[in-house]
Amino acid sequence: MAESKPGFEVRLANFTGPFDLLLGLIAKHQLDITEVALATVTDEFIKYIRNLQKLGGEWALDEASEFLVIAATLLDIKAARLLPAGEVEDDEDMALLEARDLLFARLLQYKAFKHVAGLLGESLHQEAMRFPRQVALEEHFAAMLPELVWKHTPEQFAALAETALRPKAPKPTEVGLAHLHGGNVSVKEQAEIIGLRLQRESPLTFRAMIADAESTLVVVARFLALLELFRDKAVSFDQLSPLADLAVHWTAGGRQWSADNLSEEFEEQL
Amino acid sequence: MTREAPEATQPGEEDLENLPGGAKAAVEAVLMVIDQPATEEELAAGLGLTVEKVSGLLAELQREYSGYTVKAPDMDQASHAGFGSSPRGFELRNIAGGWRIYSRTDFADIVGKYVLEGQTARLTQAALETLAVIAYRQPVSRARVSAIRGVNVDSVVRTLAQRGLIEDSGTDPESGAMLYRTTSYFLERMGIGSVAELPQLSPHLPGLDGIAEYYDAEGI
Amino acid sequence: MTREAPEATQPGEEDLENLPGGAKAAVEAVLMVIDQPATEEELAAGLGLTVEKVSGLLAELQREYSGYTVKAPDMDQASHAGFGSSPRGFELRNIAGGWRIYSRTDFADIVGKYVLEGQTARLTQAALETLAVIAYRQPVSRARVSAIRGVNVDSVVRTLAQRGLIEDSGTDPESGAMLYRTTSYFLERMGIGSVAELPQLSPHLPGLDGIAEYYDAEGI
Repeated sequence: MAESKPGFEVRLANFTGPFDLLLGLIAKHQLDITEVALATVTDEFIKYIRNLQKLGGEWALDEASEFLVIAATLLDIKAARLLPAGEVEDDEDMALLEARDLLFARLLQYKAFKHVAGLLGESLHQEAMRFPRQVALEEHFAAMLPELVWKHTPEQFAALAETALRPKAPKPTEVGLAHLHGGNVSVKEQAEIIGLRLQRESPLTFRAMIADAESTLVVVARFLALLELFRDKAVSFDQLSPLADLAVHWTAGGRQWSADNLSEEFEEQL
Repeated sequence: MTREAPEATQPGEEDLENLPGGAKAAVEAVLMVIDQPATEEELAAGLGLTVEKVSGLLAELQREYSGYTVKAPDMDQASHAGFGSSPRGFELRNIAGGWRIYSRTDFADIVGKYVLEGQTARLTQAALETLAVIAYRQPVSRARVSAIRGVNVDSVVRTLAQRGLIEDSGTDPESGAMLYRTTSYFLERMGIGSVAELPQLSPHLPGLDGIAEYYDAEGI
Repeated sequence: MTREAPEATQPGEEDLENLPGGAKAAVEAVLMVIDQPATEEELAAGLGLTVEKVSGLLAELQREYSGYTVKAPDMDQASHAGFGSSPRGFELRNIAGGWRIYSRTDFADIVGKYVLEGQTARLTQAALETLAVIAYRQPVSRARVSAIRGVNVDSVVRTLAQRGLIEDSGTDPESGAMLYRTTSYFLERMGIGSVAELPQLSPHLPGLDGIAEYYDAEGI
């Protein structure tokens, strides 16, 4: 956020100050992400953006999309932080801890690029104050250029124009997107899978629920899906002792349940 | 030296003299990058100087570039007044009332050889496609052609203009961008009498309207 | 001064020295007509001089334009060796691997009035961040840039390509995805010689040793 404008300030029970500072504290582990009320931050941000729009600030959109990226990552981290934080007992816990660190790394990386983007912008601005000599060739030199070889008929030229003007076909990137992302993992999709599974057999341990997960992302998505289901009162948990297996009970009964009813929060794909 | 009262928004002579190299360097800075010759009046207006002052500076620069030792009346050290005794590789010429910097005529052979090195008689595919877009969508700005082609076309447009295939056609009243159209030399090479004789394109191709929306959305 | 043995067809240093201003002015003359940066090798080949000689002349010109008094070892009158103590309105810079004349920054406001074309609007924050990711991770696919930025970057990538700041760099042999890299125009606009001169990313990115592997493992 540029220095020229005040920027977004957060007012929470345990923190008041610029949003950037809040991120900095979380990054330095001086503030526990689980103690930050993200919902309050979001509400305040929406208020802040509305004010910007009222003032006719054109940066509102930029700042809003930036906030969304950070908030989504914070949410991911926060959810991952709710995992048992005790000793690492097996590969499965290890995988979950790594997932948490990677999410955190993703936030740091995003902030690093945001920072160098500012430096690039500054360089581009400084350089724009110099103008290169870029003049048309002096006439006597232009006259020396070899006579143009032109062998296009009007029809061939028209064909060329057709090619040039036709909207470009989507680049291969679009086609392969799903597998490039290592398979986009959708929290909603995973909620559907575990929802159906729990309706067939309840209770199930979390361990059993992720036994067939083909990647860490799927594990994280299923965990997030469970949190969502819990909030929607579709499941309940019990755990006999700390770090013991987590048993998940289906509590929605036979009533109409569909993953489509999940809150929009996790629309974004991991 | 008389001092003029420049308009409030103009840099003005006093401000210019505080910059490194002073008003003379400011004139030089402009001359080095302009493509079209500038008149003394244009230079004076842009710099916030009087025409007399600009005339004097131009004459001084012209002498310096040609290697005459300059003894400006208000300079103490003539030896430091600018270019010394040896002529530069460029010269300042006044052609039809406009001033521009050109490479020095003595080096015409060398420069000509350098320029011709690697020049081909054929247009590249990129140049041909750009020409096709301009021919069918003229008058059109460079930015629009870039949007259609998906790449920056600045240098290709320069080449086409240099080859006499396209030319300036005024500025877009809305955006102020320079517009381009094809020339009569282009028609000659195509063997047609007017652009109306170019073969019709398929009606399904997006016109400029579609591009315009897309382009405005990009905020370019 | 050592004299090189020029090829028979080249103008060669001896011929150049007979022209007013000598080899240095010849280099200057060529710099006046080029419309993109020229490398020392190109200048040497075009002028029939060695690369070392051209390097030396370019460095000398650069100093002269910036207003340092030049004392070239083979000149008798140092005070007449070239530009004197006051800086010119232009400067000679080595950018993106080539040499080119630019107007001096001090005169940006004044020159800007004459050079409307080529002045581009500032990039949005989204475009700058996308450009940063591509610059530091090139060659890189759109999908990977999206993953790092957390948003869809398709339209921003299109804009950057239209501006000539990035270009296609073939496809990834494994995924078949189109890869992007920055252009030499990007280096020009940044005023640097190569991407190696970009500010270091790592100080801003602590403890991220694992991140590359993460992306690789995910096949992004």
